[in-house]
Amino acid sequence: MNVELVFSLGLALLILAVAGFVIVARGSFAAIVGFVAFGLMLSLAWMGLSAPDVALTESALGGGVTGALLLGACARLRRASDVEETLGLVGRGAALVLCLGVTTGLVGVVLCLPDPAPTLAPVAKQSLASTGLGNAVTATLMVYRALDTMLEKVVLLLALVAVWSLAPDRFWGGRPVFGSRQEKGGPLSFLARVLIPIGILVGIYLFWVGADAPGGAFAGGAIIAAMGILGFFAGVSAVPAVSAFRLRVALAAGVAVFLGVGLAGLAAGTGFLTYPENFAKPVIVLIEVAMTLSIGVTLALLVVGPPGESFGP
Amino acid sequence: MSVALNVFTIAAVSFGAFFFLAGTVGLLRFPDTLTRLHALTKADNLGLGLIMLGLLPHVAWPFGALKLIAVWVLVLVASASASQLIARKVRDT
Amino acid sequence: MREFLLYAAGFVLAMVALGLVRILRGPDDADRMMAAQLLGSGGIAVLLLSAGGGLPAADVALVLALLAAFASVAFVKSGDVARANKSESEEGK
Amino acid sequence: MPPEAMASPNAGGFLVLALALPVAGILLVFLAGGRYGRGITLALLVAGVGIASVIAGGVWRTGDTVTYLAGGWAPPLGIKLRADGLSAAMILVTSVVTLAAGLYAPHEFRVPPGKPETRASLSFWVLLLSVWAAMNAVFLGNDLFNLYVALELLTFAGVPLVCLSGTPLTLTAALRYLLFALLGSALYLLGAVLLYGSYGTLDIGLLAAQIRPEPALWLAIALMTAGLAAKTALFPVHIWLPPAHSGAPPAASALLSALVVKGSFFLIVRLWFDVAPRMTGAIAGQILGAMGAGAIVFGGVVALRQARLKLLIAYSTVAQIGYLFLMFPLAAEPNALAGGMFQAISHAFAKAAMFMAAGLMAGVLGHDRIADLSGIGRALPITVFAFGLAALSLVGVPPSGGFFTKCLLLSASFTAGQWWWAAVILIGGLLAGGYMFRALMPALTDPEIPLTLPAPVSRVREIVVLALAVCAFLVGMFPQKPIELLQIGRVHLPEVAPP
Amino acid sequence: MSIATIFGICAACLVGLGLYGLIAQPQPLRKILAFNILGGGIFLLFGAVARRGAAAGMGGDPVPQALVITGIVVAFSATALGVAILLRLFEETGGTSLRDTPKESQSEETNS
Repeated sequence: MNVELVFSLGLALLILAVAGFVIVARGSFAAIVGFVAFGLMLSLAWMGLSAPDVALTESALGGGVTGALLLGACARLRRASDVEETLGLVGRGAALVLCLGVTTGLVGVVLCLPDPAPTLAPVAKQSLASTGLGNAVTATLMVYRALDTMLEKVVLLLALVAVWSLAPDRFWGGRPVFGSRQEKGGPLSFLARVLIPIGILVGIYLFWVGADAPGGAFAGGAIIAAMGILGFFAGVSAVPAVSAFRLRVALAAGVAVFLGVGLAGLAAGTGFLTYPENFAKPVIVLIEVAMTLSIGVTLALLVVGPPGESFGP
Repeated sequence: MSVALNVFTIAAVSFGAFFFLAGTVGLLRFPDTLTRLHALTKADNLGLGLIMLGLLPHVAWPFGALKLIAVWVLVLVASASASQLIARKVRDT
Repeated sequence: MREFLLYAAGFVLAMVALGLVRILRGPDDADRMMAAQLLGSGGIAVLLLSAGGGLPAADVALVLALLAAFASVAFVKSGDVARANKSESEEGK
Repeated sequence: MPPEAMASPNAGGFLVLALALPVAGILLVFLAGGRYGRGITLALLVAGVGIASVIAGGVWRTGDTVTYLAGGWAPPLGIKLRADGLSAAMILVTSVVTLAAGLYAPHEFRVPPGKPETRASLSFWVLLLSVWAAMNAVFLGNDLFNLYVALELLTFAGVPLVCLSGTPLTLTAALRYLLFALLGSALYLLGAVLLYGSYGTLDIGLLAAQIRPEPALWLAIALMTAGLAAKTALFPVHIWLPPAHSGAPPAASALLSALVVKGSFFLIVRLWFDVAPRMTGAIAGQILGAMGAGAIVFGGVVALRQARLKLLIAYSTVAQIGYLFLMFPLAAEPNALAGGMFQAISHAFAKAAMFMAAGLMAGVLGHDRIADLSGIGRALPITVFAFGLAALSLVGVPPSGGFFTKCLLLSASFTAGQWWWAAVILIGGLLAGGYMFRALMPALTDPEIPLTLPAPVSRVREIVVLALAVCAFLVGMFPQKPIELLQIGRVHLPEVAPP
Repeated sequence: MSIATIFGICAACLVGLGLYGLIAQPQPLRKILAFNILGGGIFLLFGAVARRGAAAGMGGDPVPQALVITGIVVAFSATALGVAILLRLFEETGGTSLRDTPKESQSEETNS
């Protein structure tokens, strides 16, 4: 066994240990901190699997933004007064047997996967020339399987509507309550002032290089979202009211441009979600600009939650 | 030349790794929260800095190097602010 | 050289993993948060070492560095939000 | 551009429109605000019924499937949309039921004058359009990951519909529903990953050509079926359904019970009949059938004992879902698939009608306690008549859709020599008769004090309910055409099983 | 033993862990965490499949990698929705139990 394998093995064991801790830990807070660690180590695993695009998205979303979301929830639920009945011993035993069975089956299948592995890498690479892109992952997301990506953007928008629908009626149209506004100066405001401009720059950079190198709209959008949340935390930027028209436009832009380009192709006779020959790349970049914006705003607002403050001056 | 650079890398990375060892020992062994915080920030800043320094000769010039330096500066800012925030929280409660 | 960097990566990873025992032991939530903070910078070191400073790894490291303080900030500030909400609802009553 | 890009440009474009129209609607309502939700949605739904008719007509005329390559990229790299007889029929049913829910609903989700928008109005119209979009995506998708996204769209549309009112009971129900749904889609995705790892494609047609009987396939099918069954609320993982479906507003309950559970069910059909036909084994089929039988008996017995009308209807859904799964042990019989899909269609109409009718009754009475329904038959004759008509269809009285369903399933079980399913079908019919009788009897009696309506009930809403109930009845009167439509595109027609 | 196999087996164990947590943990917040572990395992398995498909000068099959990115975002949205429902439930009742509140579910309890 060479060093790389040993390193991967160690990383895999560590991931399992942390995941096991997240599942069985006594306190919710400890479990969530464990989950943040889990997300970070998963990004390392993605690098080990030669998937830098995934590693970028996972490192931004997996530990960072999800961690913030869960830590916030944990803090609010701290006063929950529940007497939780755990599953009985028999129930837990049955669950254990079931999960062991599934794991054993999966391990068996993993060990017996066909060799050589079936792969779409050659055909994806071959078709890359006609897309004008250099990154096959971005090409898959934006060209080969653009329909999936568009529908997934609808899912994201829908998730936000769903979260908003949980607001008490009297708060509708108002702003979500998040962060604190009293603090000026102090370490947080310093951090926000330094990090946010750099972060937004990095987000735009990631989206921009995504056409040819690891990156793309998802990683860029997630970073921008994280910076937005940081701004809300520090009170340097105000959480927008859910009824603000400009906010709605920013949220809908990604799907709207995607759908518009798709329908334009249908109207032009080349087909839904086809891109004009020779202009493929600029059009894709246009969609990605809108998507990065929408993803960033949507993810940030998903963390912020439903409106909790009345609309008005 | 390359031998000298390799020796430099090995030395710097080893030192950096040592600081991580120190940070972990501090985090585990020191008696109370604030001293543990102190040990941790030292490891963060110095350990990572030395490792970056060691890696510098091996990355593409200039963008790779600039990125590494940017990463280090960002971690410095982050860990300084985070430890202050945590310290305040410990003090307040 | 690549082997040495991988060894170093493994070492730092082991150190960081040891630090994670703090999440287990606590005793304070702040201690748990610090372990995550150490893992943040340690993870960046591991990432860069194991990739030998390659460019995609540097980008991932940049993202991790940007978010290094994120969890700590959320930890400190969400307590405030919860408290603010509580006082608000009590005023309402 | 690959040459297949323009395979069938005319009808194929309508497949895209069936997806694009509701998505465009979501964007428009989201941007324009809840005040315009009703107008936009109803206009698009009318167009949607037209589009669905064109697709169904195209499939019917040519006797062949309609396909479209999204972006012009052929599978395995790209995504193909495909409408066969099953999808054509289901798209049409979906658009009609959604339109009915849209026409029925405005009274609950109106924006009062002077207010720019209310929470419920924006949420409801966006969610209704999303259910429509997700159902169309489920029926038209031919790629397992594309279907995963569609399935998640369905989850995210269904869960908030449950807790639109925001009461603790509905929130608990929604949370439980969400957890089951997430587990279900996770297991489905896990199976899809195994299939990709083994065969290097996610396209249903290509998979069907490549699969081999091996552990990876069996594990994948088992995981996916289990996950989808949890989302369909098949007994014994049905526990999330009754509180969720009975707690939602009536229009939402109708959508959830009539359509949303059918989405995940439809994917099981795709899996068993299109991805891996005749590969799933007799035992697996018997297990699914047994769970279906359990659902029929359990759902029926529990429905008999409900004190509240909406809960009774919800438990009836649990029972009716059971019939859907009787087709899997009988998969070798051509009648079984037709019977199951017929059940999906007639139950969609009947259950939508019943939830909406129950909503109207509860609106008048202020409660839905079965014991105190007396007098409602005189006060709302059309509504109660519609409820009864839909109930007759569920019970299986000729010539309703439910009767025809049971005929098909009975004949399939006798020709297959598996008479025990026939027994279950008959018991289920008796139970349904019992609980529907229990629900209707008090409604038809006269109370001591005559019931006075607090406010006149909208005639439009009553007619919508009646129309749905009549649809549930009528599909059984002209069964031949729908059955022929359902058979179109069955590449793997079941062979006659050896005696 | 290759890197793909190591992480494939790791992913299989993660799926088991997540599944167990989702079934056995009583608190909704912990169930949501377990769902994320389960999702991480499924995505990692897809990543292992992608790594095995390395060809044509690419370190992995780009199609599964792209699908995983889509999946991560969907899983995040699901987590956000779950947390939002949970918080609202807590605001309404002061608890986060998944059990039915006793008053309104009597008919159900006695029957099932």
